[in-house]
Amino acid sequence: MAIAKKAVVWGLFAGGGTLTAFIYPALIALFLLIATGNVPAGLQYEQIHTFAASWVGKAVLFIVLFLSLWHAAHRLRVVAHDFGIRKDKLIANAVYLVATLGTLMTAFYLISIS
Amino acid sequence: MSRQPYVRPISKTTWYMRNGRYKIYMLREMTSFLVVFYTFLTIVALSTLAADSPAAWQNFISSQQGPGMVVFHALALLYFLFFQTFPWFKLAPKAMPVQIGEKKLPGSYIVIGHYVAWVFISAVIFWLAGAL
Amino acid sequence: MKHIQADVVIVGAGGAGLRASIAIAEANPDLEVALISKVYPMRSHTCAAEGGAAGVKRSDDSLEMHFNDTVSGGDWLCDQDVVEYFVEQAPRELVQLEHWGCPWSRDEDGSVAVRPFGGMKKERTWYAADKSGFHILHTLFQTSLQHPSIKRYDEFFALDLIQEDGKCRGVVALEMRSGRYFHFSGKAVILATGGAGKIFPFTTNGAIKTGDGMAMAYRAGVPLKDMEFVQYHPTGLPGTGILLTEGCRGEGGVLVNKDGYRFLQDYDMGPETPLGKPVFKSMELGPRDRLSQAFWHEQKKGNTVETAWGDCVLLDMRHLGAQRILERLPLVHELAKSYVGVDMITDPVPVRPVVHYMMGGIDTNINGETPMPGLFAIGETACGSLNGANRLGSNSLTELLVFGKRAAATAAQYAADTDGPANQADLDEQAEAIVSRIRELLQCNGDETISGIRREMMNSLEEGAGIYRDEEGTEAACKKIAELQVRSASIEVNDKSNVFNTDLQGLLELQNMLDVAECVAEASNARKESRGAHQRMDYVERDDENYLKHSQSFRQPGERPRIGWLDVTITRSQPGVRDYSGGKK
Amino acid sequence: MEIRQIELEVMRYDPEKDKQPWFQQYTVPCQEDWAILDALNYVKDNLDTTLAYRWSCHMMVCGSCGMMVNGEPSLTCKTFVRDLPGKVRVEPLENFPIERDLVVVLDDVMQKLHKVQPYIIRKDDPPPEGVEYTQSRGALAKFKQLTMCINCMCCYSACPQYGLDNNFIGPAALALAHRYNLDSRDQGKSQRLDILADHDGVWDCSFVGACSEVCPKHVDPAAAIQQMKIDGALEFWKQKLGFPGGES
Ligand SMILES: Cc1cc2nc3c(=O)[nH]c(=O)nc-3n(C[C@H](O)[C@H](O)[C@H](O)COP(=O)(O)OP(=O)(O)OC[C@H]3O[C@@H](n4cnc5c(N)ncnc54)[C@H](O)[C@@H]3O)c2cc1C
Ligand code: SF4
Ligand code: F3S
Ligand code: FES
Repeated sequence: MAIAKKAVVWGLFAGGGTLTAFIYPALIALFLLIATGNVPAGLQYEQIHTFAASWVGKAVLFIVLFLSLWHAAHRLRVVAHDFGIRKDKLIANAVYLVATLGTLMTAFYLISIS
Repeated sequence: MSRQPYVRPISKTTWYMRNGRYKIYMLREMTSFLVVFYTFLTIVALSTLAADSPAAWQNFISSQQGPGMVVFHALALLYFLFFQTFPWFKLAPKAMPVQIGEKKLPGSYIVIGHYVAWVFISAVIFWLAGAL
Repeated sequence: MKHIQADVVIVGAGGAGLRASIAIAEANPDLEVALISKVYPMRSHTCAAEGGAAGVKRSDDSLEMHFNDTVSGGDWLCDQDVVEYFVEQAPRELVQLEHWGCPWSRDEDGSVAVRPFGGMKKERTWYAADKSGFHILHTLFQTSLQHPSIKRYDEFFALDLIQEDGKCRGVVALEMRSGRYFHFSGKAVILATGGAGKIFPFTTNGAIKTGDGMAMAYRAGVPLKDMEFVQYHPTGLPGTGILLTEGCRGEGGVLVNKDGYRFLQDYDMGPETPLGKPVFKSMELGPRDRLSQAFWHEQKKGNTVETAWGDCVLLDMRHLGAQRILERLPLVHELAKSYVGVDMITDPVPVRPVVHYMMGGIDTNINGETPMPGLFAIGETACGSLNGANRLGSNSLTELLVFGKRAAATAAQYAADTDGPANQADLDEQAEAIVSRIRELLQCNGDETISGIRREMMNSLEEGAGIYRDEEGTEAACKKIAELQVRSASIEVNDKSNVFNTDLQGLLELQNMLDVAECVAEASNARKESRGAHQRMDYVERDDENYLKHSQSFRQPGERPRIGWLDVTITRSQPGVRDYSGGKK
Repeated sequence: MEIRQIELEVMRYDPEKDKQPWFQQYTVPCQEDWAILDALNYVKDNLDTTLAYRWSCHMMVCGSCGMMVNGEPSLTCKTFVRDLPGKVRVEPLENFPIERDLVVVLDDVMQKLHKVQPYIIRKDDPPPEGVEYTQSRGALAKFKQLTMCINCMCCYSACPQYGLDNNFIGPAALALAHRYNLDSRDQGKSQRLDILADHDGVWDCSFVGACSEVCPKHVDPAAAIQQMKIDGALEFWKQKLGFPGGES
């Protein structure tokens, strides 16, 4: 017997969970600010573009989005299971595919920002 | 054979209705929908930056405004705090206990440490975003 | 009936049975061991032992001292060759447990810690907080899992022994979950079924301690030895009888009466020792028999505290402080809080003596051999005469290990040297007869009840064979038990189910208890002296001339048992005075 | 002592008579300091000798008296009448097949306890006979809490993942494995992780946490399992990257 590959996705899940717990409240709060019409200065096009174009910015954004995607993907797989959907293989393929797509999109957009 | 063990049926789809503990757990797990939502929302925002178009960014920002969105984000924030952030902090010492010498560091210290870090990180994000 | 063939059949999977099974599996993995237990192994009552296990550890201690403490503690009724072997093997066995993973408490330097115990001259009790027996049992159980030659039969109730030409050949057992009967054939049978405290109304013993093994051996013609010696533990919680370990006193807890006076000094165990500084073998660290007897006198003098559960004295631990109590005695702290609502950190706990341990049991020698070839016995169910007239606290757990291993070796050798039965058909017939007896029980009707007869048995023993005894009382108890034996034939088993029939099990256990109770009462009646745990008000002195002997109770179907006497083996310690004044006298 | 009447609603099932379980009512005059187990014993001795249930020690240490009390997996010798309403429902532990009345079938969990190799595994020789290992108090404190498990199986009864899929090794057995993994005398961690971190092992736990909430001995199997997930993930990479499977 050997350690299942789940070890890998679980690692991403745990890392992503910690990250979202720390960061997503602030992220949601920013969207809330935007929704109220008080767009903060840092979220003006110039500033945010500069940030996303920097290597640090790219790295931060990539890690956050990547881990969050995989965190959510793994949890959704469990949620499906908990709701009684017992096609685990299919569900796993679906959620991880979406996470992969999201990851690729993130990478593609980040690379294109210059 | 006289034995005939009785297996109590358990519903694969509604088992979590049985007690409050399970319901809270399910609510916790479903925060993943929010994570998906906000992650992709952010990716959409990135796409406008990638397109190198201030107008597209502005469009995106405008599309996110309005009372409906305020209510939605406010509720999402509360839900997320109470079912993802706080539980995650609460459970953190279980996954990574800290032992110094003979004594386990009380879990509450680790939890408090998480809250402090969280406030700090949030402050940094707001500061970066120019909201502070 | 299902037939199971094994080389060695072990009945009982407590500390003793598990230790023996591992010993056999280690020595010879080709020998098939059938390990039968009426409960899952980790439910065995060894789990309840709190205080610890004795074995010489410190350099200021010696085998000689452990020997002397044990022999004088046992009021010279110990077989001294047995004690010699025991003290010598004890440390090795305790280290063996350590190698198997037992979470013994540790000293600063990382070596195993030892604590003082009643009747001991030095700290030599190895402990794992106050759950020593629990950890020993689980360590043994978990260790046993790696041996495929040990086949477990959990929740099988052993009924009776099978014999051929006076040799033990196996045992019949009932599978509780199915109601099926199993015939276990073995070249050697080891009984490790534990004690029989449940014959008394107020005991630290669990529900399973009904003396089944003793009764099985007794019915098969094997004598029970020294049955008059029943140990009362001085500190049981009133109501439930839950034990507060001797470790409480070892750590420095003191016993006071209703006036807050440390009454033990009035009973030859003084002078008073400073609070929180216990002195070996004096005051609270006197032996159990003396402490329990002191309670009895205090009660007679009206010095006890009245509680909702009857008369008590108080165990005061407050001066130990919260930290020490919570670190060393977490379980008893919780038990006292839950069951009598007292927090021992802030208040003294009401306690009273409670039946705890049977010094007597199936007659065995140093090898665990009974007089019946092929039948062995170990643990509390056996009487290998280590404990004499009064067991020293913490010697029993070690006894399970030392003699569990030794008896296993003897039994394995015996099994290897012995041929199969000459006449299998005859054995099968015996097995059928045992099963028919049980089937008949199920057909009985009458208006007696299990709980009714049990209550009468307990009360008559408490009255007639309690802490203090006299002729009148023991006679009455003997008669009462004989009467109950007869009346128990008209108990109706209401439950007719084959599946997990605890009603039937209750009746079988009651019958076993009656057999054991009979021996306790008769042997108490026969021993006309006072020694250790056996105190006669009509014969207050120890009488070495006539009674430096083991009693043996032989069953005589339909009659009262015959009591025989057996010499005590003395090697180097002649009977002397038991001095518990801490050497002050 | 005060006597309080309790309506005890007990699940009954006799496979030789009943198609499915049903409830029987008993009125039990309880003393104020009684545990539910005492009430059951009262029923057994005075009202109905056919009631089947397991118990032995009556001191929270043998682990045999686990049952559902008002829907919560509990040790009945540790659950006191004084803390309960006047009507108490007692059922056999959930997530296990019912053998008879309050007695459940434990074969599955017994096998699981076996499967996780709960004994000291050594690569090096142990110290010679009669010589103990040294183990600092700190090293003992690392796994001490995990040795407290009495195998009452309340945690299995509380764990929905075990209820939904019995292949999951489950809380107590995993906690037991972790106990040995953390023991400074043991060297079998990587060998054990091969079993524990395989399918049906730690990954099937979704950290519901109910196991720890009901555990009468505060073993906290949920924590042990999460720690093992971290160990498993590290071990996975260690093996993938070809580090020798040493001890950490
Ligand atoms: C509360 C308490 C505290 C104690 N503290 C200490 C202490 O600190 N130090 C110390 O040295 N000693 C202590 N003792 C004494 C010691 O624990 C016991 O004497 C010892 O554990 C007995 O072990 P055993 O293996 O002989 O029997 P048990 O552990 O009682 O095991 C008996 C086994 O036999 C089986 N069995 C019985 N009848 C049948 C049957 N009919 N069919 C099949 N199987 C059967 C049972 O299932 C069980 O597995 C204490 C005792 C008690 C009660
Ligand atoms: S972990 Fe707790 S609940 Fe589970 S079996 Fe052990 S003691 Fe019982
Ligand atoms: S309840 Fe079950 S899912 Fe995990 S945390 Fe406990 S084992
Ligand atoms: S009866 Fe032993 S734990 Fe409850």
